[in-house]
Amino acid sequence: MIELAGVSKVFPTASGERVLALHDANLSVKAGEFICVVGASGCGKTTLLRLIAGLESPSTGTIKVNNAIQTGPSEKIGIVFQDPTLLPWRTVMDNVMLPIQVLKLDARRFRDRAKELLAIVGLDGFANKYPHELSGGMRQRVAIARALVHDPAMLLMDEPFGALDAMTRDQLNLELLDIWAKTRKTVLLITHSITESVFLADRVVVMSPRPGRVVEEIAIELPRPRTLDMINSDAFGAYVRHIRGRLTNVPAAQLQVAS
Amino acid sequence: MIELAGVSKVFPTASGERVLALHDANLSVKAGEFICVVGASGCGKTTLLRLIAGLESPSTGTIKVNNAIQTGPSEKIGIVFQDPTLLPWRTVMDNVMLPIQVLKLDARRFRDRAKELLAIVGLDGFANKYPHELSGGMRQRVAIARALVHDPAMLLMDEPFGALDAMTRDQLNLELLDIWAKTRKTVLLITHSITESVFLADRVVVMSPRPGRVVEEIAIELPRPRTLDMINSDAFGAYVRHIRGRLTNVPAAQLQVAS
Amino acid sequence: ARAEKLVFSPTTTDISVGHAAHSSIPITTKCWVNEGLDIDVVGIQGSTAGVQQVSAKNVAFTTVGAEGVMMARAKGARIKAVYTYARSTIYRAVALKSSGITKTEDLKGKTLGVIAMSTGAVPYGRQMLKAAKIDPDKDVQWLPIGEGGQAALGLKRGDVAAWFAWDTAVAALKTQGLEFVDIKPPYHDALIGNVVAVHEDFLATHKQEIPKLLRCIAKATIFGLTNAEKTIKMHWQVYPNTRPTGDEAEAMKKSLLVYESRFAGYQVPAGVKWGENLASQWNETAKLMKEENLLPADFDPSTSYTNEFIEEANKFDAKAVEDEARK
Amino acid sequence: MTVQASDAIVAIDARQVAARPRPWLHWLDRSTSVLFAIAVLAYWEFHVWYFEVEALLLPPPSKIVVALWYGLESGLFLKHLGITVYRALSGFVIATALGIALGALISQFRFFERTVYPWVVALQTVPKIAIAPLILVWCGYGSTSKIFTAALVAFFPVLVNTITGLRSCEQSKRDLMRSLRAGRWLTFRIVELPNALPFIFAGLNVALVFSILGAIVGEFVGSKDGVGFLILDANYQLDIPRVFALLILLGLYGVICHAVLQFAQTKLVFWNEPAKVTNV
Amino acid sequence: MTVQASDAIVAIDARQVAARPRPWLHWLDRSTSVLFAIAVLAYWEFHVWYFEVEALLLPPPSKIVVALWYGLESGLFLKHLGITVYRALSGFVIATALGIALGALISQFRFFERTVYPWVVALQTVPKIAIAPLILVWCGYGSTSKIFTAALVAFFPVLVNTITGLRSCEQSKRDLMRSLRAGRWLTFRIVELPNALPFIFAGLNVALVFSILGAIVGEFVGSKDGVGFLILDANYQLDIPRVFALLILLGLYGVICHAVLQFAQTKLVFWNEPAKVTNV
Ligand SMILES: Nc1ncnc2c1ncn2[C@@H]1O[C@H](COP(=O)(O)OP(=O)(O)OP(=O)(O)O)[C@@H](O)[C@H]1O
Ligand SMILES: Nc1ncnc2c1ncn2[C@@H]1O[C@H](COP(=O)(O)OP(=O)(O)OP(=O)(O)O)[C@@H](O)[C@H]1O
Ligand SMILES: [Mg+2]
Ligand SMILES: [Mg+2]
Repeated sequence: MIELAGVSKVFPTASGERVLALHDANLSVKAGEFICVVGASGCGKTTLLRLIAGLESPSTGTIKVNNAIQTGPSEKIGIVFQDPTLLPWRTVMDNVMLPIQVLKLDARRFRDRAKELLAIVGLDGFANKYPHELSGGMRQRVAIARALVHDPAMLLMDEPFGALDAMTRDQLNLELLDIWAKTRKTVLLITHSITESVFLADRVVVMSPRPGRVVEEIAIELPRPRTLDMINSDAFGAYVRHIRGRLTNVPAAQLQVAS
Repeated sequence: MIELAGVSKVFPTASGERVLALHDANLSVKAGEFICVVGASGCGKTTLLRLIAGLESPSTGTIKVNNAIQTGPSEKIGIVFQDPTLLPWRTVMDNVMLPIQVLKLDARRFRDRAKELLAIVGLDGFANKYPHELSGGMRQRVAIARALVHDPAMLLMDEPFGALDAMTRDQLNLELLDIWAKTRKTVLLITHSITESVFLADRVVVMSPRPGRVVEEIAIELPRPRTLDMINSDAFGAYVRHIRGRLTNVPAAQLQVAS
Repeated sequence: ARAEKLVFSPTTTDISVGHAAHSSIPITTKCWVNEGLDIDVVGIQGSTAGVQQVSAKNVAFTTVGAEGVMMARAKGARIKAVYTYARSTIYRAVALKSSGITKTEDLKGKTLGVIAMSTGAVPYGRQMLKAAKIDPDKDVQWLPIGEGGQAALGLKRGDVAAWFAWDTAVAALKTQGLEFVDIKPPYHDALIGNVVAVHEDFLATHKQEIPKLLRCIAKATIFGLTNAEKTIKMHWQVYPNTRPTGDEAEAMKKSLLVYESRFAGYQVPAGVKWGENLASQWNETAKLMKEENLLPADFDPSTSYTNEFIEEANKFDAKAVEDEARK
Repeated sequence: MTVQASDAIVAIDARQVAARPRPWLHWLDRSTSVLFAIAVLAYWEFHVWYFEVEALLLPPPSKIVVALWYGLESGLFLKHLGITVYRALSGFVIATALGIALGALISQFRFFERTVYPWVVALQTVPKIAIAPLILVWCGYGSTSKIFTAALVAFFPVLVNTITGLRSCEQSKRDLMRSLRAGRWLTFRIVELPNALPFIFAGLNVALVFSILGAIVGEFVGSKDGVGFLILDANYQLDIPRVFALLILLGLYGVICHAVLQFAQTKLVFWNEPAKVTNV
Repeated sequence: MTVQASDAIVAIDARQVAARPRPWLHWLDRSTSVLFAIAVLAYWEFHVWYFEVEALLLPPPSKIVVALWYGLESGLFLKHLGITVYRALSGFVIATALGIALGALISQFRFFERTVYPWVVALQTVPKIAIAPLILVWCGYGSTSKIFTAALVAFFPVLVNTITGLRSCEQSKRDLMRSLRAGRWLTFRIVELPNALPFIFAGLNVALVFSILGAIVGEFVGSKDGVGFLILDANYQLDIPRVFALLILLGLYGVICHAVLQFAQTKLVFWNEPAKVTNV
């Protein structure tokens, strides 16, 4: 489904230096797989996601999606950006319906789905509110509903639950797993919570700090469907400790710049 | 230091309803205390913080800061907003130096302090970068450095570590406790991580979902200085479980609107 | 002591050869300088602006139509004419030769062009029609078509049958090869033309300077009337932009048309002094204005002008000027 | 939406809470503009009287009011004002449509930016009065030529603001649309245009005022009706109070238009949260 | 900043990576505007020749070029253009300073919004040509009156855009300043003004073009030099090719000014990330 081979990304900056955000990333994701990406802040996770989404082009290396070289975004991908990126002049409902409108799908049919999704993310009463009338976490949940509404085959999520409280987060984790189990989407989810990554993923991708590299891929062989009490199991704890170890062991290199 | 008595906050919305974001909140914070606030997404935490900061005025009730009725913001308060709110036309350093400039403090002296703070939040190489050249978590860290630079007596932080990975987060938790121990600031910190709240706070304030109310205040009587391995202690676990219980027990009421 | 700087404003921004007598000639012959005057010639768009400038005392002298002076006085402006330099009205009615129109009567039922509805050409035209028993409100249509190229086109395309304008504007079209017939009312020559006007306060305080300025205009008029080509070349020198494009002969031919359109009206009839204000002309013009409701019925035209400087202004040797011009 | 508030909560009325403490102060604030206008006019009258300014240059307000009254009473002013307003507003509407459309093309297609934009800028630098006679020849002597001039003058502010506004769209919003493979047109309609609205409104504000100038310039060049004609005519007759009366009428029209547009803006660009007035 | 990149990393050059694949296409793109201009002029020439358009109405480019050449060669055009440009730019600078200053006052103080703003709008609706004689009376017949007219015309777009821009500042940025008890002036300087820059630049773009119009209107009313004077003069002599030559000169000036301003904008408003051009 997704194939990254030797992908690097260099950003020019205003001060003239070039920042190497991603260095020689290799990754291969099978269709229907649930991948979580963890790594230090600023290590290039968002960059990786944007490259896969086709929103950024790699400086070197190749990205293949569905066995074809990635040349640009695809409407088959649903993205949750790190920022909610809602349109302030649209109500919550209209924001969620945006993909339906853009993809020219049947608005009436999908409106019910949008309502359902809003209910799932706990915003049933808020369909007619405007983004500036919502709290930070509520905005993020609108963005999640929007990414799901057109039922894309692939989901790219950049810290989708970052602004949510533990309870809501657990609940949405379960909902996401539920949706995934039913529709077998390919999911790539960036998270800062190691627990979350183990709980959700088939495979956790650990990235090193700058310049971002994939340092390890850990297959999580916990049974499915996953339940919240698995978190207290020994196997779970072992995964978490392993990943935490991988993350802390990597020496936090200085910023890599190519002058 | 901070005294809230019967504070409510009603927001008008575009659809004509009025949303009750905070209902009859009572809270009293002593000088030098470290308070953490937890609660479901959208329960009114940000509203509470903005009321205390003097950025919003209560619909009913009174707020006293330093024994005087709160009438507006004070420069003695450092705020980390839920959004980083950086000025895009300023470099990281100039963003951090903003309070110094506004408060007309000695720029030369504080520049060193700003550098130190940037080092603490792990951004030493980034002083001359612009916000759009940073990752989400990096931006949030700039905002933290900015809130600390003028050494305010009180800190109000709205999910300051929400966009950070577990490692960076742990490290910054320790740094914050260190600063707090040295300067004895009054701190009110909103977080979604129950663990974090127990780890940091003297007292954890638990809020109910809409309309937001303070349902319980839990004094955390763990010894100081706190260390990361305390997290695995039984006492710590008990606090976490207790708070989690309080959060899940509160029935998630429907949105409260006063038509 | 250096002479006071005095501004002389013709009320047009286009100081053509037609205006040479109060611009390029006295400048080139150094007449004003020799008289001890420091004169700055600045064109101003429109007679109203000219009158306003004189009222504000920014401008010492302005050249306006006599009717402008009278209307200004009727509105309380303290402005007086001191010298009539264009002996008869500058307004003209013309039709294309090809149109077959020759007299006022032919205009009945036609669409008539004017430069703008708010010009002296309109009352001139309305009176002319009335004199020929044509109702200017019912029997004809008025159409403001401006001047220059658009007027030429309006005439050529037949949008308008005739055009009511002023002399230099008509001349400008003649330079483009349009051939006109003039349609004149019988009283055309009885109407006064353009005058030099000053503020009453200025009149009182500059009794020395005014005749000196006027004398130079009188001398320059003789100069111009005597030698057209020399005048035109002098004017090109001072105002190079007024030289028409084309070779020397062609440019001269075009400039001559403009020259003649004005200078023809500068010649004084026998027995009349240079610049002398004639009561008959002022009265005739005032009558026309009153009939068009542009002046109150009780307006006394004789307050609008003074001949007190004419004697002084005519104290020069006309022969010597003619000789200089012929050199 | 379900309303499940307890009685206690319903009792909290945001409007009551935000009650104004001193109503007379509020009233004073509202009437500032009127009081200020009166003060300006009073000084004007005094100035003219005290410094004996010629009525030909600057008539006193009292005389202007008289002229205004006569003009209005006879119906002459309103008739001609109607004509001019019709021309100006027609020009404004055309300018708005054209400005937004061309602004969209220029901001979307490099080709238009390279080819059409320089010509538009050059055309704008050409003084309208200089080409007004040509416009007269092309569009005839009727209202069309005046509408054309009005549109020509009003067009540029709309265009420039539209282009700047469309370009000022944040990359994140564009990325959102790109991620859905939204075409140029959808991106424009759904994201860029609403995003540009504050800019466009600034342009419209300028355009609305300039459209009246354009119409009047057109009327100055060749017209027998409209406020421009009346001004020229009064000016020719040296009836300066009347000229000022007409100018004041135009000014009033401008202020009213401006107010209407401001109102429309607050309704349409509602999400651009207004600055909370703190301690004025 | 510490550079610790490995050799392999240094070798990655973003510029190399983003190499243009077909340089001739790039060249073609750059020269589009020139090619288009040539096409327009060619058609113009053909049109005039084919439809036998009166030279009075629309002279062919060939004749205009000849007129332009004569005017430039004699030095006449450049001398007068210099005068007009001086007036226009002076007016533009004054308009910019005044527009931003007054815009700041109006957006900051309710008092100014209530009192001064309506008068400004009303004043703008007044046709400049109608009050040009008055300006002449106040400012004299020298350059001052032309600079004044230029400033008057250019001022309004700057003002409106400044006000809109200052008001469009996000509440979150204002809150940041409020939380530091920053005074009005600091908030203005540190947050609102930079935030308003894209708007102000749009206003400046319009103002720059309109300042030249203002200067020319001033010159039309009373002047003995400047391009406005030359245009009137050529017009009077029915030397229409020369009129067009002068108009083209003005257009060129406008395009150059515009380009300079655009360049300044990209340098100053660097954080307004430009739209990534995808598939043009
Ligand atoms: N547009 C850009 N210009 C310059 N540098 C950039 C740009 N975008 C990202 N970077 C740099 O690339 C690196 C990786 O950024 P990225 O956003 O991918 O990090 P991240 O892993 O998503 O971090 P976080 O968890 O904090 O969101 C950072 O050092 C950042 O400074
Ligand atoms: N400006 C506003 N207008 C209308 N409603 C608002 C406004 N601000 C907040 N609210 C409402 O008030 C409630 C509380 O919002 P608040 O931002 O305080 O929540 P929060 O606890 O900070 O949530 P989160 O954890 O998601 O940030 C929400 O229901 C929100 O919809
Ligand atoms: Mg990121
Ligand atoms: Mg919040």
